[in-house]
Amino acid sequence: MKLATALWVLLLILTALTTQSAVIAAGFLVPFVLVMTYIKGQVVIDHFMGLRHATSRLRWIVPAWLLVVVGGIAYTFTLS
Amino acid sequence: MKYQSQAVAKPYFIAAIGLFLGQILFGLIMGLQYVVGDYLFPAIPFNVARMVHTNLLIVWLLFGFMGAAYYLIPEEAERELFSPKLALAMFWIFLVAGAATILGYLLVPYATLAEMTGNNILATMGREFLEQPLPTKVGIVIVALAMLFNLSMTVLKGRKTAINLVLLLGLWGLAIFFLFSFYNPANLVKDKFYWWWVVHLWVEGVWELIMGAMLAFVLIKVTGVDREVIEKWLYIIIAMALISGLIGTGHHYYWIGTPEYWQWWGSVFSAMEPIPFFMMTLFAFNMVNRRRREHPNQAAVLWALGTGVMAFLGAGVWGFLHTLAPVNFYTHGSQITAAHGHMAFYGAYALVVLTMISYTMPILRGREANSRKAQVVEMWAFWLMTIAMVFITLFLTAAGILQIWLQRIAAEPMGFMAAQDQVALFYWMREITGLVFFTGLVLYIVSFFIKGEEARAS
Amino acid sequence: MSSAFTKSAARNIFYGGAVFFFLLLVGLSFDTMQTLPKRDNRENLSESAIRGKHIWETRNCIGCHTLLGEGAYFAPELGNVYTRRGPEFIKAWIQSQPTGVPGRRQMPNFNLTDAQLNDLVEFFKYTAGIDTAKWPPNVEG
Amino acid sequence: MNIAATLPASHDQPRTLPGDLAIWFFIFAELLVFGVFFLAYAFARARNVELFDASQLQLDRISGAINTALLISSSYFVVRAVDRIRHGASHACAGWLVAAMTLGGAFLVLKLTEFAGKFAAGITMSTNTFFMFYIGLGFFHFMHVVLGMIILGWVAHKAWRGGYSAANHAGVETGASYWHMVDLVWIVLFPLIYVMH
Repeated sequence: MKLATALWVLLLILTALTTQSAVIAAGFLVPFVLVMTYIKGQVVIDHFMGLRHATSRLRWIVPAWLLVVVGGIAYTFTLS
Repeated sequence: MKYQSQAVAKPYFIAAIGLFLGQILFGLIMGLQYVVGDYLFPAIPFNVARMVHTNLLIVWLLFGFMGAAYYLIPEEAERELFSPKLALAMFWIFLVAGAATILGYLLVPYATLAEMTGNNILATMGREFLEQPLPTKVGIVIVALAMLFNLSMTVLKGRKTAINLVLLLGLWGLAIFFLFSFYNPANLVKDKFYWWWVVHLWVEGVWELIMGAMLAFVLIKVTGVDREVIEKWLYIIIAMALISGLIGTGHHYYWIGTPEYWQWWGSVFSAMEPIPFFMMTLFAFNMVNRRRREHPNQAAVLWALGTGVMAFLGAGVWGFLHTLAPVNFYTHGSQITAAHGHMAFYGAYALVVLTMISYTMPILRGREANSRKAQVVEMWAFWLMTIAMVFITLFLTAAGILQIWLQRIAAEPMGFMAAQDQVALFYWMREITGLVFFTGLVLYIVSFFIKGEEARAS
Repeated sequence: MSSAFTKSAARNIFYGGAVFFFLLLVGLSFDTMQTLPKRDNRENLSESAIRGKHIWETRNCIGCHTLLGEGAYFAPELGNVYTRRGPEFIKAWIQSQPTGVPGRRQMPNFNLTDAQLNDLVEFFKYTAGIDTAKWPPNVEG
Repeated sequence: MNIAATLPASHDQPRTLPGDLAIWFFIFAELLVFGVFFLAYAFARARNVELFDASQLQLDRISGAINTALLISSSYFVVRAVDRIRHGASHACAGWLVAAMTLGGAFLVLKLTEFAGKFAAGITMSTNTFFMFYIGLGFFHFMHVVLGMIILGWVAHKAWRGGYSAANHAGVETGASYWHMVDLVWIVLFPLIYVMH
């Protein structure tokens, strides 16, 4: 549970960073926030949902979902 | 047949097949009117033929559902039907009401029929698929409620399985959502909005529960796979059907005056609607592959697998083709819709009723399965009808694409009738394929009269 | 170790999911009803147009035509027919049916009175004023 | 706390997906819907950047951030609850679940305040495409929080009455998995709609 607690604190810090990042330089904002989001999502998937230790053949779906969504969002921000 | 009262299913199934034949005959008339415009005019104008065609479809499917329920529920509940007499009485009421309605369409001008049947008291007629006169609509409600009372009492006093609960829930939903057919506001947008609460919430909602339950029942019987396995997959599949299908109603709310956010909601959710159908296909094949016995009725197995595949193609794939709002902007109200409608109704609902009939009819007639000879003919009927339906769908799709191009996309858009003339070739091909379908149906009926030694489990 | 997959969990998901998404549908429908006054042209739904809708229904026009894309696909779209043809053409057309041209699609003559024709045209006028998110793609429907 | 308790139980025995497989079908379907909506938002935004950026300025980012913290914390509490039941501590499990639900309730209150402000300003789903997503997706997620709380409440009730044990607690994991999904979706939704521009 120490790990979970540490990760919880980490998630809160990353959230604060995400929120504050809105005031930092515009060009840097999107990649920074997306990386934060990806890390947060992966932490929740691996350690909170517990998929890191799952043995099912279906366990790749959730991380793949996160990758596709974050990747897709990143792509659309290169369009404009 | 385990319980005597299951026998009430038989007249329902016979009526269903008879009305099915009528539906196809009127379909052929309409198909010909598409290319020979004045065929049978003014005796049977197109709108009358279409009304008969679609209403017969609905009524025979309802007969099929009811018959299936009267067979399935006692067997699952492990007790006799609450009241076989009530079920039989409802059969005759429904048959007479249905026949009178069809005769009314054919013999009396629709406006006169409306006046005669009290449409001025409560105007409900003249809307697609809900053309029935007020007394018929009330009759449908009464028949449905009597049936639900009968079946619910049976289940309440008997064993409650996933299959009979899901079937019962589907039938209750069918009756409840039909009540929206009595609501016909003058405001056209509201009229259309709630009209879909009957039509969509039937075919992409509660009917899928009925279909799932019937398919699961037949699969348990013909494969011998553990009920526990089949029932939990049934729950997951129908859960997916409702998750995608309920908000999927939005794919009808793109262009009828409803807010534009439906374009997003409808597109996202209806894009998921193929998933439950795909799962159903996998489910059917999986269960057959895991079968613990070779059931002597191989025709029923074929119909069941056919239901899975054709429902996925017709409802899933052909639905998805034009469900996204940017695509639907061009395809809405074209022959593409007709293509999808044909294969979806055949694949999902006609086939599941025929599956049920194929499995139960031999038992109702006192044997586990028909003779090999009869089954071979029945399978031929399956293939003829199914392949014909695939081609009808393909030709209508081709007609639709060409129609859309000429009428809606081309730099110099053509008028409706001019575009129709350009696609006439596809309509001819559709009509010829329709004759093949009809041949298949005749063969199907013939198969009931072929005797021979009863097939045994191998 | 095989994955836990129980019928009771599957059942709960079915019932829960069905109720959840039905409530969502009700919620969206509620919002739709709030928004409709801005889109459904109800201010032009005159007594005459209401009578026209009744005529539209009791002649089973939907059995051949589409209205806002819904109906049969045997005859032209009529949701925008008021824009496409105008009132006089519509009336003259209805009165001149059937054309009787051999082999062509035929429309019955419904023997409508002048007042009924006016009501029907009023209904088409009201329909053409509904905000359909720019559908159909062009005036041909 | 003994040594076994400090290690995740999963190290002892290989496990399949936590909880009942049935909930995972539901989770996958929900993720698919949310995923498609997120991408739809992103592509719609790319085609209308000015409108989205201007509309986004009307959102209360701090409220969104607090809500993120609330959901993350409640997710963490649920992890604690699962850990407790693995040791057979039913009442502690129920306690952590109630704590998680309390934070979920706070999320709902804050979200409602946010929506009330928007509605008072006359903003609806039909205002523009940005607000269609903000209100529609927000409300959709809101309903998921409500459903998640119902599930957690049910699990907590059963746990309190001793319905689960160290050996048999799949029900807790099932509820927990759903709640983490609700959290995961919000973790993407918050930066996407409130922050990135």
